[in-house]
Amino acid sequence: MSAHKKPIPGTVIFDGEQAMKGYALNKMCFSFNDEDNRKAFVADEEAYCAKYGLNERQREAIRSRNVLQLIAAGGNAYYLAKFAGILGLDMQDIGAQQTGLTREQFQAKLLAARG
Amino acid sequence: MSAHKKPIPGTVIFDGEQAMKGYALNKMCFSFNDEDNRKAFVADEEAYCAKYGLNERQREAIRSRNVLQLIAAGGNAYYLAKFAGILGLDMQDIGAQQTGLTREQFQAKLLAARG
Amino acid sequence: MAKIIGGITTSHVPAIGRAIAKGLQQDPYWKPFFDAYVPVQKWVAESKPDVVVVIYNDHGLNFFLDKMPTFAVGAAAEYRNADEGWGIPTMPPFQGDAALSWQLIESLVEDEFDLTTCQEMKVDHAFTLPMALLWPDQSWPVRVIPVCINTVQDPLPTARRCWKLGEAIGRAVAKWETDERVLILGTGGLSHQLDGERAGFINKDFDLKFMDSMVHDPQWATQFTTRELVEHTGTQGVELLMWLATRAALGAKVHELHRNYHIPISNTASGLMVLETGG
Amino acid sequence: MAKIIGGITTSHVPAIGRAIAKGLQQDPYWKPFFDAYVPVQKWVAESKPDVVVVIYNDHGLNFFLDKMPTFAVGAAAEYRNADEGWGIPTMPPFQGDAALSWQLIESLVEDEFDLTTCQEMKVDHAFTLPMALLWPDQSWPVRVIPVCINTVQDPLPTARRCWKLGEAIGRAVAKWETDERVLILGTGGLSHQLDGERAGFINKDFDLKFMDSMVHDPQWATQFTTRELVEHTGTQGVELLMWLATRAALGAKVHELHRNYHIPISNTASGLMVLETGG
Ligand SMILES: [Fe+3]
Ligand SMILES: [Fe+3]
Repeated sequence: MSAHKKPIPGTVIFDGEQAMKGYALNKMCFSFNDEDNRKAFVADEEAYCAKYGLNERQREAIRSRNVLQLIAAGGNAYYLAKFAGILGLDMQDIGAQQTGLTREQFQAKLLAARG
Repeated sequence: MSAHKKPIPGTVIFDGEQAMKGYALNKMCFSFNDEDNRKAFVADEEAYCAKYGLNERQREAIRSRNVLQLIAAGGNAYYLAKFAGILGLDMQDIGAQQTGLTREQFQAKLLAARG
Repeated sequence: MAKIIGGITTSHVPAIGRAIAKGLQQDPYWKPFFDAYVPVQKWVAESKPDVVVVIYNDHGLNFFLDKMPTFAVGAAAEYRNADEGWGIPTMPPFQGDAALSWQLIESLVEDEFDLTTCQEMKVDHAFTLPMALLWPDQSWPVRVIPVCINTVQDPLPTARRCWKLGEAIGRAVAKWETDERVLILGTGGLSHQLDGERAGFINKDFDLKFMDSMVHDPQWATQFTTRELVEHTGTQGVELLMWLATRAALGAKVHELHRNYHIPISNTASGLMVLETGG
Repeated sequence: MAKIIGGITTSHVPAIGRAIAKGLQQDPYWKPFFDAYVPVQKWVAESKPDVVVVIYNDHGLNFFLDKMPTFAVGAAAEYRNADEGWGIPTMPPFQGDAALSWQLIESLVEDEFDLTTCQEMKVDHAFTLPMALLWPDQSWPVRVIPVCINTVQDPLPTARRCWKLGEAIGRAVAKWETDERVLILGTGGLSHQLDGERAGFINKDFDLKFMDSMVHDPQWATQFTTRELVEHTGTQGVELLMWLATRAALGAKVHELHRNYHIPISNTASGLMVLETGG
């Protein structure tokens, strides 16, 4: 699969390989479309992760709220966004975390793209 | 849709028109894949039909176990087969009922196709 | 490179499952049907396929009308059979090969097939019964890739489109960088109609012509619209689309190893063919 | 015969929904964005479309990886928005036109598009926000047909395939035996990337080139693989596929009525174009 394709720096393509790896994690995040499920997660994170069969790497990435780790564990941006919703993070928070910038620095980076 | 196409005698093509008409009925029959749902239907047919929002024509066709009426009400052969399963009818029973033959006559008709 | 060793096309009516469950293989009604599979089981055992691409149609187990795909391809590690509502025992699970599934999917989407991909997928009698006819002990010695074609709801894919899908599956498998021996298993048909005043319709002439065409004129059936196919073969006879896709995957020439045609099994004209590639 | 009056392509990021909910249209951050829609609302009100074909991508509301379609078309009487998990208020339901949906589906399947048809379908922000940008009072005076393109999971349909889908939608609508005035609304893009160390990537040069190509060289973007599109525009910038399909539905020539390009809205280079057919 992706082995034959030129990598794009700083970018994980969500292909079959990632989709297989991240199935349980993404399925859990997909469940966060429902408020009851979000509440159940907040009430007992470990039990909720166990119910969806997350592996240890995925559970640790959830525990640490680390987006890059979540992606490395097979998480897909669209489903992970629902997890970010629970945490009250917006896309600038997420972007800052992944790029090692402060929120303000990340926003400045976006502005700079105006050229 | 089907208006433009030559009808095939004794045959209803399950197209968009039928699919729209029969959605509630087919959704109910699809639910019969689960044993709990089959039991719930058997326990209280009217309540179960109401839960799936069947219209009066569909409810009457269910009440009368009449396959041609079920098809006319938008039923699809594949989903209706699950209703037939509840009733303990096999495909020769269903075939006989629709063709106005006895089961034995219908079986003879099938055999006759050997030529 | 992976190699397609051949294709098997067979009927799949639920009554077969009931007969298997009751051990009716030697019953006079069933014997002519089950006997036809004995040489096929022998060929399969000798040809040792590693992977089976099963081209079948779901009958309302995995898909409903809320999301009804024209073509769906499985990409799971395992596929399970489940209760279909009429009391036939379920079969043991089937081992998938998700990595090969994804190779197939990548190739087909690149070839402009607009697949629905399924990382969870229940497989119904149209998948399980043909497998049990090839491996009666149900200890499947192969990995499987399900390819599901919509025959539930019009518009069905055209016969021409199913032919092209089969061709594209053939091309995709040929690109797999493995030594797998691949069997294509196409299930459904032949002529039958379960619903309507025309229930019990069977068309022997058309079926025999179609089986001949599988060997000698394989694109013959692509001349028909799916509505014409229903007219000629019945509302469920249109399941020959799976035979057509299977045949297309086998390449230009095939060698016919085995054939059976028997009326009736349940309400169906049952058909069986074994086609070796490159004949 | 139905007539496609034109196409509108627009970004659809969730932050727009939050801004609408909070009434931030005149806020300095949002004003340049929302102001750009005022002339578009005027054009839409004057052009009075009856039906909107909305070409968008679901972000994990209606579809999951168990059944992930490449192309899905709605065939429901009504489409509802729902909780997507981040607290943006849902919008009023949208009236469908199932009969026209089925006409579209019949034509596309005949043209060898392997659709997934959806008689129940939740529509997410990629559908609702562009509608709310065109009709801010959210009392939708149109019927809608959702066309959803997979941008969640590789392999995505190629740019070439999305172009062909758009062309086929154009042909299908032209065959409708009604007097409907049809608007094509394509949502997504332009360049942005939410995930990875490359988060925040924006490519103004490419975006501007792409917007020009929509008018003057509409198949320009079909030269790229979807992976190249990700490289040039970011993981979510690939949503320009919806723009491409929209453009293809409009026919050979278009007249550009309006354009806006603004960096940044949330993490996105937001784009907006109004193209009239036959320009
Ligand atoms: Fe069947
Ligand atoms: Fe988006």
